[in-house]
Amino acid sequence: MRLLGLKTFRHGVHPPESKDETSGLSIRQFPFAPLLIVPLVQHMGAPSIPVVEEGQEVERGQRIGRPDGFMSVSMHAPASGLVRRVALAPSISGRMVPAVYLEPFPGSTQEIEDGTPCPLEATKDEIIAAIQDAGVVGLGGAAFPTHVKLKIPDGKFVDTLIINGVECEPFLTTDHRVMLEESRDIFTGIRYLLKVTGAERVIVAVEANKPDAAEHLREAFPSDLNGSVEVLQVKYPQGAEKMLFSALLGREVPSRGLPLDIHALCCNVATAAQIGQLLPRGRGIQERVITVTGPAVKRKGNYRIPIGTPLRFLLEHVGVADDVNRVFLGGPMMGAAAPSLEISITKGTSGVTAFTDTAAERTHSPVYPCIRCGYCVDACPIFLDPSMLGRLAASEQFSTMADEHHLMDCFECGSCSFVCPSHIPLVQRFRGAKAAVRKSKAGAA
Amino acid sequence: MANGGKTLEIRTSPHILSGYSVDTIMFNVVLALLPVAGFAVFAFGLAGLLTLSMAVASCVLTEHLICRAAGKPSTVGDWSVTITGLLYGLTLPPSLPLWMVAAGGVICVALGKALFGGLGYNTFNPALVGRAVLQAAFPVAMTSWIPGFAAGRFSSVPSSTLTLPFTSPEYDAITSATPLALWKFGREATATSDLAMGFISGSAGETSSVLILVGGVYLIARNMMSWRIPASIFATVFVFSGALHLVDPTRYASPIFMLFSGGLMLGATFMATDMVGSPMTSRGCYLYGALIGVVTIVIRTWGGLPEGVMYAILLGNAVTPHLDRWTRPTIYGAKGKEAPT
Amino acid sequence: MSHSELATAPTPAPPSVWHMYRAMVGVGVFCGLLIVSVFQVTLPLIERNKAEALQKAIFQVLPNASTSTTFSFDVDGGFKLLEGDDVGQPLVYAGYDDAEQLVGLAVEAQGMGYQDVIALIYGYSFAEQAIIGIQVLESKETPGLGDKIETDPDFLENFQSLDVSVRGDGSALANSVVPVKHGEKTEPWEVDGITGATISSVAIANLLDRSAQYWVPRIRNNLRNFQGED
Amino acid sequence: MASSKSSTDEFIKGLWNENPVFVQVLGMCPVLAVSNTAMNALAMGLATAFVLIMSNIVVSSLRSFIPKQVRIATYFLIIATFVTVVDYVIQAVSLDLYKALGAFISLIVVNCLLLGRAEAFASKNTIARSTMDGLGMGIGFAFALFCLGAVREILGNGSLFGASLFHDSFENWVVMILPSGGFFTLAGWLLLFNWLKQRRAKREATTALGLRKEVA
Amino acid sequence: MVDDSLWTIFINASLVNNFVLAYFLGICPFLGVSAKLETASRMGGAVTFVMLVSSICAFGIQTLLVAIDAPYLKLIAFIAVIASTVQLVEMFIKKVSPALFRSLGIFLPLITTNCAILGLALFQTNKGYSFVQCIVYALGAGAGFTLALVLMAGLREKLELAEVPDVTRGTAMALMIAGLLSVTFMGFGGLGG
Repeated sequence: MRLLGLKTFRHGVHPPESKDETSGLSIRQFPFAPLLIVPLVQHMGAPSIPVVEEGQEVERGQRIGRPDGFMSVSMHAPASGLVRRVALAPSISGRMVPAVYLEPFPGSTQEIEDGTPCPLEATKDEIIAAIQDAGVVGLGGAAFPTHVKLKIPDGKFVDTLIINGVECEPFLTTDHRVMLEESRDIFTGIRYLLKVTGAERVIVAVEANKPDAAEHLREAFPSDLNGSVEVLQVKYPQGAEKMLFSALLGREVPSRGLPLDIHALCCNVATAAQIGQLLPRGRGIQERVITVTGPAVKRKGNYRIPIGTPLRFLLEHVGVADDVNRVFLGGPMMGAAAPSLEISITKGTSGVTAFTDTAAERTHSPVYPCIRCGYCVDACPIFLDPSMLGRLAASEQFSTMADEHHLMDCFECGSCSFVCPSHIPLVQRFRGAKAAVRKSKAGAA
Repeated sequence: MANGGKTLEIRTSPHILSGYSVDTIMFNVVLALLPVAGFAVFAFGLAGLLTLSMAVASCVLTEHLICRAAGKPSTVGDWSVTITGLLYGLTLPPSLPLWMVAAGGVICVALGKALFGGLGYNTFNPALVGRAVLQAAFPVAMTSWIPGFAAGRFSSVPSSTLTLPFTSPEYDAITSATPLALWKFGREATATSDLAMGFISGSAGETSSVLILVGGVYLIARNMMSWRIPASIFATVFVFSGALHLVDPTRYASPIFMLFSGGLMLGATFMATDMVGSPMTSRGCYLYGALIGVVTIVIRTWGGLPEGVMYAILLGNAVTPHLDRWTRPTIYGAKGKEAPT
Repeated sequence: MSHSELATAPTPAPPSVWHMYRAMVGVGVFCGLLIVSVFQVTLPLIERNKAEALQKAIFQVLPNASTSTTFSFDVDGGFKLLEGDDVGQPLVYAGYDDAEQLVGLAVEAQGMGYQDVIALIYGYSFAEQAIIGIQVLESKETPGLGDKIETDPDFLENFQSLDVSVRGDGSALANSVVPVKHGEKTEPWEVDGITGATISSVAIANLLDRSAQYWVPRIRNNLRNFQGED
Repeated sequence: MASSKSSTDEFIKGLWNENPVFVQVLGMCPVLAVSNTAMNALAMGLATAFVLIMSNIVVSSLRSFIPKQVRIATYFLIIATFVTVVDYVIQAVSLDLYKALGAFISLIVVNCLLLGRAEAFASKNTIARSTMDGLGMGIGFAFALFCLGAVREILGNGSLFGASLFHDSFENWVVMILPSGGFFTLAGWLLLFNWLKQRRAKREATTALGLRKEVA
Repeated sequence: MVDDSLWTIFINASLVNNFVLAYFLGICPFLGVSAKLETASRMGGAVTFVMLVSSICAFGIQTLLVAIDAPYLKLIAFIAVIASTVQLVEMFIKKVSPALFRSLGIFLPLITTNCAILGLALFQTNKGYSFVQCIVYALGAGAGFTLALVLMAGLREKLELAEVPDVTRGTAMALMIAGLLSVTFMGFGGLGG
């Protein structure tokens, strides 16, 4: 769909972008924390099985966890050091998860040893295995194991590969910087992805608020690759996979279906960069680029941060305001609030945003009854009726929500809550309702 | 650590808000209505001022007292009841006895709003509920109009205004007919410039179309009002009455006259757009506006009453749940084939 | 069926057809007798009430009349004295004064008002060639507004002498009865409306016009029907 | 089956606790349609009460005579008969009243209250009890109608039973005698009843709580 | 002598003098079956259908009663005919369309005690309508009944999710909505005049 010259999807919202403060800052290396806590669940799927023991010394890049089945990936040591413990650690979800407590050796180098490379000439299955072994997951935030997505079942095919450099989430500039600084890796990654998926062409999607990135990628676009860089209108949630498909291809993923059903595949630009970086060198993910920002952060910036860095160390290092009271992993629209500062950075963390009390609008806004203004209806990119869903949720009619109002199609982008003038915590209600529906379904099955 | 012993707040995303709030929206509607109210006072003098003040005061007080009686915090602060009061006052004949104004104000808020659960659940526009009940209760008083811009309007009030509670008003000999009544019962058309500028008799707030439009444009520009509803009403009224006018200009008034006379401007701009009672989908808004436009013209042309905007909007309110249901958009991905689950 | 039976027989046998017939016919006979006897007793009373009400209305609209006679109208045969139940024929009522002279005719008319049908009876005076009185028989007009057609003295004054003279050739009214705005009545065939109850007053004028257009020429052309027989 | 109840109880229940209008919300058509004046309301109420009592008596006296299969038909027949009787009697007594009540006298036939009492009570109880039940329900119905009619007439016409209550300058609330006024008035009475009921329930709850506390 | 045009009759029966909102006929189903839109619209359909059939029957009966000069049997005859019409319609639908029967079935017995049906028969007789006028009158009344019921159901479904005060919940609120709808329908006054 095209509006005012630039492609986009229908509905959506325009939150303040707040990206200017970090978009110009180059990626900087982040120091090691005195203790790194590497959770063995950083992805969707089964936890990795630890292959190290307490007291064992590990090399930076060494595998410390192996995948438990296909729906799982490897973990690698982010630093050379001593395994203090293999025990439970707090996670963003509030639950305790198994983790490896790693104490880096003082002066541990940030240089990385190469492993066995996986060349572009390898077979599809070899590349997929290499991606799983490198521990690659979707770095956009969902942390879905990438190799699972790339395993195309018999009878299905992909004609278009979309590389998602939209980064519509306010405050975050991770992908922006990656596109500017790691374009070579991105295109290498794309070659691997094209090979594995068999797609005919690739589209790199960039939002119009990053003209420098789009320009840079266009210039760097290898002439032998069939594809293009598309600039999209600035609108949230343009970066959601489904929105990209409808904006770029005019195709809609069937309700509760997969992108494969419309012969498309979407991969985050940072994920592509990681694949391009790691596979030729036979390495695993040990660190990632994260935007540390928000009104409460003193030294905002884009940092390459070792996986497992505790949030407390990270914030102390960049400095935060005294009255900070909310920290999210991710951006303010879809990011999850950190339950404590003891949790650590994982592969799925694209940003850390800290707010002070005064900037925290929602804390002080009174909740009014729904006045049926319809803002949410005009915002929902899935064309749901959040107002109705919200009222149904308030009276706990969860099955009606799921059966008649497509509750399960909501992907919690937060657009409805953002625009709601009554400040009704719609997304929160939908999450609760979804959990209740899943529970009752599980109970019934 | 920098944040000391402070605990982190855990709330679910999104963590930022658009900055729109019910009370800011409502307050802006009040702002947009102020010029209209000001003109009403200018045109009808003391009578207009007293009518509007009494309307607002009775509505606000009723809401406050009902909240108190129900043991809840007063909801007067969200400004919505002020809008109700202002709109209600603007729809009244400026010479209406003040006791009737007050009684209607109580009906607006009690019957139109509080008994259904208050803000957000008032299916019918409360201001129009009050006015419709008053119209049914006191048909004579509700159709007795005084001309605007009368000499001495700032120093005296019509004899009817200060009628003792529960007694019948006495009218001076100065009552005059509205442009719609003049047309309906005498086929006399009023000059368009008089209509647009408000040099006519009628309800307090229906006299100045220009100021009403200014208020509407302000709200639309701030995205606090659906432009689709008034646009659809105006378009429907224009096309429908225009077609009739082409058929027989002596029987059917011109579309311009239809647009600018009576309560159409005020109703279409400020009452039909009341968020609670209007559809939420865009297609629903178009249909809702078309329905209001058609019903208005039908009542004005063939019905017994000279004006039908109020009834048309109330009917629109009643149909809204169905419009919302029928125009519910197809969700993303429902068009494609259903994937195996 | 009593409870003891229910208790002893959990599945009671269905009653015989005879029982059902007996019950239906028995109740039917009882009801029939009751209705017919009540009908017989009340019928004369009801007839008398109706006749009185009609009489009252006729004398109301024909103030000088002291007796009245009912005529039925047949398109071919003109007006005839009503004999028995002449069902289906429209009726008019002739009023006579003490000297048994014809004063005028009372005619029933109806038309759509604001809410529902308005039915009325009006008196037509031969001498004045005018409607000299109306009486609303049935109306659901808005109380306090539309029902002024029954109470408003200014409005009722219209019908003390409303011109319905016929054209020279006797085919139609010379002037249609037309409603005008309150205070603008200039001609005797105009009806001065009620402010605020325009619909209802216009409805009265229109229904009178329609009825008079039909009846007055016919009455005048058959004048002898009413005079000849008495 | 209310075997432990006395006939007086049968009479009382219809007046208040099981009032057909305010509590059971039965027979709404006449309640709303002809309650625009107290006189009409009372006349309608009494007419309905009469039919109810008579049909209750007849139904209960014939209860062993009527087979189950044809009972509804016979009830309708009996009720329709008495309604016809009432219809003619009212016509004979006052034509004006008859006009005011209009077709609603005939519509007593389909008042759910009548068939309901015949089916639920008269067909299972003695003549004496059924009479008392009919009396109670009938008078309760008439009382409720009167409550509505009185409010509507006083506000809508400034009078009660046609007698002017206020000074001439009283402004009538015309809406009250219009159809919508009927809905609003009945809604108002129901609100009052709900409120009384809830207040009593709350008070009983607090008393019970208090007692429990004392015991504890 | 009734010369009302068919259009007038239709508008009158459906909007101006809506059976439910102006004549209070069929209030029981109006309050009873208006909680859900689906049942409301089905009920409306069923009532319209029965109205049409019984209107035709009532017209026949009236002609017959006039012929045999037995006006006192009017009421009994009407109610008997309506009750048996409903039974016949029920049997007929059951045989012809089981699907329709499943959706209308439970409402049909209720219709017998729906005063709107008897009211229609009585009114059309009082007004002395011709056969065609009766049919239009029945269709108008049915359309008006359905319209009122459907509007009511929509509003009640919407208010189902509202935080309605306890005192208002239930019949009182339904009556208030009905009153407001009735006020709204007053706007149609004079149409079709």
